[in-house]
Amino acid sequence: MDQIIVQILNGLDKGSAYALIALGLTLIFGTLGVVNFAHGALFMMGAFCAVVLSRILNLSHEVTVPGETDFLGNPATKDVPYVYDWFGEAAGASIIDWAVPLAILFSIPIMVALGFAMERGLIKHFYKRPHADQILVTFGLAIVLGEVIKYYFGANPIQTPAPEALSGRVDFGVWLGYGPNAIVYPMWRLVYFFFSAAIIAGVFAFLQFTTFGMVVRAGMADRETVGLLGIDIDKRFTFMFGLAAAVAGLAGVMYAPIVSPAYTMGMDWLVLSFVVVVVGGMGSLPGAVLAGFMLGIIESFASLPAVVDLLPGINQIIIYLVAIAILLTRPRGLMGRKGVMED
Amino acid sequence: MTDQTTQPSVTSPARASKGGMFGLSSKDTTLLLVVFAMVVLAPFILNPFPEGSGLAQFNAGYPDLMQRFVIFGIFAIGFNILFGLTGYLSFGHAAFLGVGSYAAMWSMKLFTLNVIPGILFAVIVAGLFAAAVGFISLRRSGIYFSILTLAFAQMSYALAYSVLTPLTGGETGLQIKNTDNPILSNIPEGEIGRANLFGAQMGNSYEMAVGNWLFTFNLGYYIAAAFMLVAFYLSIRIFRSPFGMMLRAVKSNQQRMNYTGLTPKTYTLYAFIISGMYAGLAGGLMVAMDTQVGPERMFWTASGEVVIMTILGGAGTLIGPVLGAGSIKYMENILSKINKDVLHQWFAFLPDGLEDAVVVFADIFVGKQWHFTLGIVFMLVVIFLPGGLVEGAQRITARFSRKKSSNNTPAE
Amino acid sequence: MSKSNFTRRGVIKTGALGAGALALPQYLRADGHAGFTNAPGDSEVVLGFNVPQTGPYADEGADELRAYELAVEHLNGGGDGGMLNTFSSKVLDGTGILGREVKYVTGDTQTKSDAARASARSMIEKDGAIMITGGSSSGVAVAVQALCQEAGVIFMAGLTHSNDTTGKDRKANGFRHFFNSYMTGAALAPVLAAQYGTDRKAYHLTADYNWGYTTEEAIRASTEAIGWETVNSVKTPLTQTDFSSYVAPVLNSGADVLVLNHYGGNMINSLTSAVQFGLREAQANGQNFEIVVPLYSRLMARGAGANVKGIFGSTNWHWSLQDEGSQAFVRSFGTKYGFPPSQAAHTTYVQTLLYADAVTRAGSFAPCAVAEALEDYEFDGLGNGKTLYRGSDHQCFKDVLVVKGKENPESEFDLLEVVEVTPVDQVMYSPDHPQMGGADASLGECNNGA
Amino acid sequence: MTSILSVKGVNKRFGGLQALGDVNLDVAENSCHAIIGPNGAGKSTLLNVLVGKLIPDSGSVVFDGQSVLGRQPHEINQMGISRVFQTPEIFADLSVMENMLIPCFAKRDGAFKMKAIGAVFGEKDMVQKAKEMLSEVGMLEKRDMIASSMSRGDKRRLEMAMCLVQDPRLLLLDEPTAGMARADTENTIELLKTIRKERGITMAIIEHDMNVVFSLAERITVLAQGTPLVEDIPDNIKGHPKVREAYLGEAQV
Repeated sequence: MDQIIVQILNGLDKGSAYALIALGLTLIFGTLGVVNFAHGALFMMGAFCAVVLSRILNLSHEVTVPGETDFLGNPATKDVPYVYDWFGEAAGASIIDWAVPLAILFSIPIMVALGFAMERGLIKHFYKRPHADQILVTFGLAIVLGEVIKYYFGANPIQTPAPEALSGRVDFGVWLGYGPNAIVYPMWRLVYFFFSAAIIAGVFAFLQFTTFGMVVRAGMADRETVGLLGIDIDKRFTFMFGLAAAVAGLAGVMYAPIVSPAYTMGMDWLVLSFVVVVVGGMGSLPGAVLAGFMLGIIESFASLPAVVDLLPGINQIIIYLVAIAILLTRPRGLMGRKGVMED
Repeated sequence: MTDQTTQPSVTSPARASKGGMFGLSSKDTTLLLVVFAMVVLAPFILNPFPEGSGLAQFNAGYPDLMQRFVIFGIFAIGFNILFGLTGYLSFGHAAFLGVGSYAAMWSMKLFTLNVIPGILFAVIVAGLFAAAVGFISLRRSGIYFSILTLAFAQMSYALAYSVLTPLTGGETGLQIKNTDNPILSNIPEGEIGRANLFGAQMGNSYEMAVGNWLFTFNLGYYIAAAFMLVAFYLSIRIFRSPFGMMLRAVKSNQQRMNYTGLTPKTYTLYAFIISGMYAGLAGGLMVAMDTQVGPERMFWTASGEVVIMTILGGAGTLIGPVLGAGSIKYMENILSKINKDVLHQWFAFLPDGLEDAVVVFADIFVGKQWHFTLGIVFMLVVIFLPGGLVEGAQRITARFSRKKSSNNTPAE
Repeated sequence: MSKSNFTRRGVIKTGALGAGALALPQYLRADGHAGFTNAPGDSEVVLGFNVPQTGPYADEGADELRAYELAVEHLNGGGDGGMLNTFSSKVLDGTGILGREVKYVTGDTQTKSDAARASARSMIEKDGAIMITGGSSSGVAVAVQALCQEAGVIFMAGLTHSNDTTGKDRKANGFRHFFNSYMTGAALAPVLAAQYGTDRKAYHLTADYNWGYTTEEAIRASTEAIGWETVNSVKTPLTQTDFSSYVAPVLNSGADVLVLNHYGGNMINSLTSAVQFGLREAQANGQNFEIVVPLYSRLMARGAGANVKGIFGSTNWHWSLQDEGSQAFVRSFGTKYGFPPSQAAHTTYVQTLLYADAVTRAGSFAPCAVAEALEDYEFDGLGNGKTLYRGSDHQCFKDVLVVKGKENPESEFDLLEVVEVTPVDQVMYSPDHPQMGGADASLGECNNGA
Repeated sequence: MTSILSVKGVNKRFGGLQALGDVNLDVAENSCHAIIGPNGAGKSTLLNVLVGKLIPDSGSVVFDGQSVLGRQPHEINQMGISRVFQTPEIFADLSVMENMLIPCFAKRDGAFKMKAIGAVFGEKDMVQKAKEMLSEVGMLEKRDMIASSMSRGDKRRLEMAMCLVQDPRLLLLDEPTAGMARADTENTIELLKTIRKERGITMAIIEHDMNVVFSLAERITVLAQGTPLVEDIPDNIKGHPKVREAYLGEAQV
């Protein structure tokens, strides 16, 4: 039983990443009707925001260490981060330690700006173009973003740890009435889950309770009518693109301590996030979230040793199997709207 | 080179029935002959620069790349029959290519090293697999269809990489080994068999040196090219046939098809199978030319690549997919080999400081950054040439002939 | 007129060009006197460096390329000569190979066997490369090795650790300097026994592909031989990034050691998950829970950061080694690039030197002659101590380094420390060892091409 | 007169809504039968039942002695029922000629035939047939145009021609003049009259516009709330009190 609870937690964790990415994707083609193959790249950019911030905080100047030599026999030097100079060593160290949470603030303007730039500079010219063209141009963009990251950061994954205070573990079992150490779960993963849940709730609340959100929802349902009402839906859609980019970026920032950022992660996530969105049903935000969590949990269970022993290889294909089963039994995924990208 | 799009201006009865050969209209015949000439003369066309010169780096007239051009051309032509005509975007076509490759490989390992049975076997197995996948996936349309095909392909890849290792060789793939002794080929004990056509090996080449130029005529290439020409010819026939018209009707209006007494799903399924068989043919040829198959051939990026080849060249046009396939394979094989050393050679004539600056800048686009150029090319083409490379070619022709090409509507 | 399987472009490119212009059209005569693929002309010889430049192992590929460029420089007499000065064989004198200047071409394997073969074929068919080397995965190594066998050129493997490369997939034209899964197991087990005792229960997480299989097999065999019990082994997809669902069940499985048969990003992420789940601080069966990473690379250690501290594994070479050869190499590499070389850089550098040396000793570029010169060749001074290139499977036998993550690294390159140098005798095995393909495995005939 | 289409006791519910309640209807061979009724009367539901898009909960629909229930739309078309839509459903990306050829092939080759090699325009008799039909509707010179580039009236005309070229036994028309300008409407009425006269095709028209109905129909069924109210010749329908009652609220038709 405790194993099952742990796997549910793992699934929820994985699922929240799926859900956040799928949410952004759905926002984009629900509102703009654009298939965004660069969305995985946005997630990757978010994760690299965390890397960049931690690099910035670690910016150092060299200090020669007397009496020591480096591997070539030259006098050894030591790097001292500027933040140490400015805030003192203890405070400086803890600022560096909290780089990932700080990157949340750092990433929002960057991701929103990136989203705006993408929409205004590129995507808006593709609203009336066939989906195939949208795929090609956004795929091209995804490659370019990936290569830029590779150029500056290399291809090797970059360890981006969570703050010391949040990298411990929570004895989760005690909360549920188990004995101590029955279910021990990494704290950062719980943080990730609650963070994601908050973002998802925030996006839904925003769409539900603000006038802006209502217009956007109306636009998702019927773009022409809203346009006829004389509302400048385009501007709002630009904003939505920024929002979607920010959501993907935040998902990436917070995911960095869980899976070390590498430039390939954009492509790694691209296909999965599309599967999640489609399983959830095109154009349905709740569907995207539901599918994300569902697939996350199913994937976690499929990797249990007992399951893999029984069906070797099931962990390799489970997501796709489930996707096929759902799409064959429910023509438009879990909660898809009729007529969205069906032709 | 101009291309005939799916637009009707070129299919008026008068022009269609007169003047052509092989049952094609005169315009289609011209296209076929141009393609034929280019394919036959490829060893010359692709090697414009003399050996040893700095620009020889850009020569593509060596067997492996020429083979890849025509093989991926076949793959893209087949994909275009499905996507270009019916509009159904399969995101898992690489699975058929991979399955075809494995089938051909096993035929060579067990049965005979002659490539013909292997290729036939590849086409048949890929066709059957496509029939099964298509039958299920075509229960849905639009992006739901795309994701279903993607799911099947990804499962094929994942299983081939891991649990199916005994059948597929897993990560290391399958090669002909010295322990393989196909029942119909007499391989001396301990020798590694080679793919052949009635004894002639695929690697056989005939080299011709003209001045400083060296041209290679490779048997494998010409065999693959012959298959490609047949595949191309068949695709023209399909485009112009009642079946092809029905496929375009599928893209245009399925509801009307239904109420006209037709079954769009059946037509699409057959298009899917045909296009799967083309993929199988490409897969079989890959094994015939280079006896090796690995599971990455079925990864989603490989499926994505053929989608991109088709769109880049011009979906729904006859020659577009071939152009798209050629340009992507060219970039992959030529750009990636340009390293800093080569750049320094090229720009050695510049003053030192300038040379370094130019090399550093140029290096962003080649060598290990060749993907960057690829991404930029995708974006530029789709932004400025909505109909793909074919539209670019059409614009150039139109400019040269100073003729307003009123009928050259974008290919999509 | 020439009929050939692979072209002899090397000749026309470097030698026959001047005369080539005489007759139009002139049919190139296969340099019948040479009788092998891509026989070089009199002034130049072209080597093909085929490394991953895109994809997850691109950084490793970049380091390999650096080493190749350095090796070429040294062979052509440039730089400080590096390990040429410490190499036990003294036939290389800085005048290229057999008096021909060494040129090279590069290509991108993309860590995909198709792309790697395409790139290698282009080097052979277009650029006239006489030898292909490089790579950062066993799938690519096996695929390219098979190609080189077919084409009749020598393949000097880069970083490939799977038993298969010189095991069941060994080829007469292919050579591997890097160590393999079996050696890792054999070297690691005694150290593990000494550190963690013999009463241990191991849980394996294994990458679900060939290299993972051979590594798990080797580690299981050698740890079970010292008395460990294997309680479970779970295969993880190569494409997995979040390993939480694989790591979570480990703690309550009754195991007290986790073996991560993962490489590259897989290992970085699985180790991160394992640390996050507290395995390093956990107790099981009354002992401290331990993690083992059979194959280490510096890039992996760097990617995993602080998580590797104190974790045991094995490596082919490490720049902190104090022997003359290693020091010479580190010095010239560090001077040129500003940081110490990785094991991938080392093995590719050494392979290039060994090839050049074998050609020189054989007095010929013909692959079969080169192979003969390499077979059962014993050498020293290249950083791994006394080394044997065994003739029966073309595998190098040398000491294996057991390393562990350094507790207090001084720089981003100083992440591993050598715990023990396992002598070569301990990692020896017979060529027909069951893990190596058994009695069926054979090199086949060497192929000169043409 | 024999009836070619016979609907008996058809019921269809959507959730709580009774869309069709016990509908009985007979369309006589070689007649023009109109079905009228206010919005929501069930006209479209009935039409969808006739063409196989909807399956009724109960009742029977017999065409030419064979039940159509449970058959797919394309099978029903192959039985001889063609449908003209409210907004023209044509192959917008194809040329006019190709639009015509597709139904020709469908008629000759059935629901599916693999003819992947011969050229479309090599089929002389098909081309001839399509041309004849096009000239009959006065569109021959537009045969090379892309269908989507034509006026709405031409699209309607094309769709009609596509149905007619199949020589249907029964032509179903769904508000053939909806949204048309006056002149276009008149033209369409003329066209339909000509077709009726010259080809003798049985027609069933669902229509809103009384003007159209009274100038074409030989018999009229009035549908209200899913149930046939009356069925009679046009002259009797005009002044029928029940009809007025049903149309109350949307008087000026």
